Parts: sequence; C-alpha cells; structure tokens
Amino acid sequence: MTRSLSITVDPIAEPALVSGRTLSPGMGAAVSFAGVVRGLEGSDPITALEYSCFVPMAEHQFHLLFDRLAERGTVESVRLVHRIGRVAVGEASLWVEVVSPHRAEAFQACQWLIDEMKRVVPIWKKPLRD
Amino acid sequence: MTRSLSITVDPIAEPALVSGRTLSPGMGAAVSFAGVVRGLEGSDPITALEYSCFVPMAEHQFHLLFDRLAERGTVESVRLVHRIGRVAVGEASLWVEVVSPHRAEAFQACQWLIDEMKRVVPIWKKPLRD
Amino acid sequence: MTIRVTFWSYFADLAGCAETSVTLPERATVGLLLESLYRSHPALADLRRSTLIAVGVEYQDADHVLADGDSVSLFPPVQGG
Amino acid sequence: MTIRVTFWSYFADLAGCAETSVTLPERATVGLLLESLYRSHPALADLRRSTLIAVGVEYQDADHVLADGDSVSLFPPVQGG
Repeated sequence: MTRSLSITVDPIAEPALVSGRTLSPGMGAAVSFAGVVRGLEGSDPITALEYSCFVPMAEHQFHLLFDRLAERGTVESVRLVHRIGRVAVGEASLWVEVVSPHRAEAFQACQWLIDEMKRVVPIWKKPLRD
Repeated sequence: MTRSLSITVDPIAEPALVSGRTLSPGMGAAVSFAGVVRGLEGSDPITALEYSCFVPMAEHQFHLLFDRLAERGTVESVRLVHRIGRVAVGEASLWVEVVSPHRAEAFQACQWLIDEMKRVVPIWKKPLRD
Repeated sequence: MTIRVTFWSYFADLAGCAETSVTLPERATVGLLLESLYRSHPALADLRRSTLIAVGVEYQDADHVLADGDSVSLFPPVQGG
Repeated sequence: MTIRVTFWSYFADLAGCAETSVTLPERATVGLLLESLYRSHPALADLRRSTLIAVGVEYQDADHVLADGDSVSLFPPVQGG
C-alpha cells in the first residue's frame, strides 16, 4: 500500500492532488474527503480555526493507522493532508483519499481513517473570531 | 439543494470539477467518488468498457434520486458526471460529489446515490478486448 | 393502438432489432404487450424475470395500462458506474 | 531521574506553561508523575478523566514505567479534521 502524509501550514491544493493520483489497472474506486472549516462553531460565528499539532507524534499515529489499513490488503493507496495553523472559514483543513479495487472498501476505509484520526492523532483546534 | 448532472462522452475532468466546487459557510464536508474502469472484468483482461445509456430516462431517474436527497435537507449540493461511450481502463466512468454540513451525511448520501444509481438508472456496459 | 418498443443493451441482440412496433387493443396493459413480444421474440422470454420495463422515462409493471403512442423500453438490469 | 513534560492545546493555559520538568525516583510510573503534576498544577487535576498521556510518540497509561530522559505529553481529547 502506498501512503502519502503531509501535515502542513500551506493551503490544501485539491485539484493538484487529484491530478497527481496514480492507479494501477486493478483499481476501480477512489474516494476522497475534504473537511472544510464551517462558519459556525456550535452556534457562534467564527472567522477561522487555529490548528495546533504535536507533529512527530501525529506523524507516528497517522502511520500506525496506515499500517492497519495496509493489513486489510484491500487498499492500494492512501493520501492524507492535514493543514495546521490558521485555516479560514471555507478552506479545507483535511483532505483524505483512499484508492481500492471496489467502492465499498474505499468508502469504509476513508471513513475509518477519519474516525480513528479524530480519536488518536494529536491535533487540536481553537476558534478564532478576529 | 443545488444539483449538477452530466451524461457525456467526454473524459471526466476531475481537477476542474474540484476547482469548481462552491461551498456556503455552513458546509463542512465534501465527499467525492471516482469510479474507474478496471483492467479485469471478472477474471478476463479488458481494454475498455463501452457504456450505453437511455439518456432521457437516465436523466429523469437521476433527478428522481436527487429529489430524494433534497428531501433529506442535509445535502447542500450534489454533482454527478457519468461518462458513456468507450471508457479505457484506468479512466473514470463516474464522478460523484456530495457536500453537506457534516461528514457522516455526506458519506452516506454519496454511497446511497451510487447504490441507487446502480439499481435504477438505465446505463449498461460491455467489456471491450480490442 | 400502436406501441413503439425499444430494446436496450444486449436485449437488442436477443431481439434481433433495437426497435419494433406492436399493435394492441385499446387499454392493453404492459403484460399484454409482453405476451405479444415474447411470442415474436422468444429469446427475451427466458429473461423475463430480470427484465426491467419503462413507459416513457418511468418504470412500470405488468398492470400498467398503455395509451396509443406510448414508447415502451425493455432492458436488462442496469450497470452504471 | 528527570522527566520533561509538555502540555498541549489548552492544557498549556491551565498549567500556566507549555513545558516543565519533574524529578522522580528511578522506575517511577506515569501514575506517580501525574500525582506530582496534579499537586503542582491543580487545574489539570479536574480534567484527569479526559487527559491523554503519551511517552515520546506513543500513548501510555498510568502503569507505564518511565526512564530517565523520557518526554511525556499531556493533552486533552484530540480534534483533528
């Protein structure tokens, strides 16, 4: 399973990421998710989220999750970009793509990865109202 | 709910579709799916799939499905492109994107739409081995 | 009345044509149309249990009453995606 | 032995610092470290049930035995995505 991980302060360039996708001939499904900062945190309007990250541990924990995906044997490729620092409303903080032979596996793996990330990867967010 | 449907013989330009996404400030999740022609149909190698389509009925049936998504009230936007005609191995035949406030809804709606499409939308495929 | 019938996907190969017309009594049902078609195109009869039927752009079943000028489509299970 | 402790996210605000050092007897556990930290930083003690603890880059629980030079992180539930 190929894996690509980026934890970055740069904006997430989704079109370029999509252009960069490579598929072997056995692959039939690419599921991707973009998580975008909403203008409300609870019921309060915000302008941005400030993401902080314990980067070495986040990278390690992401790779432990990728290891578990690889063990399934049904995922050909996973790519994940998490933006940190200030992310304005309407901008993506997270992009995940999973490529598999069949769509059910790709959907399930993509959702599993996001759920697990939200449990174990040390990233936190703070609402900004400036 | 905004909806965009294209049934086309042209290649699916995913990066341009992603660039064209618009989100209102309440939206937090965009899930997209690309269905790609695999090099094997069952256990036989193929070079392409030839998709045929009863276009007016396909459009009508897609819109009935979009109507049902709209009734949920949790989907802001759905965009779907189905390529017909000859689609080579490694090329996308289907692209679907669902935008919702939260990711669970977006994942569920995207999968539901594909499942229902495969039940009711009159499109058929024939393996080509030339 | 005259009903135009279109066969989609490999149903056209089985029927030996992509389109045909069937003359039926007024207020005939889809079921009556199918009986007529299965006599003239017996290869389709074997697949009747998996056959999908549309009148215009809507799915219909055997009880549906046809009207003069209706276009009926017969096709195998769909396979989009 | 000396253990370096880092507080992440709003735990740094509650602790009044992002990092501190604690001197403990050899083979002290994470639990003993926490007892010491909760005495010196009582605002953290209220959140002990939701506190996550890592030694280096691995999650550990209170039974984990520390070694000299270990870096321990305390943080609230994570919120990525």
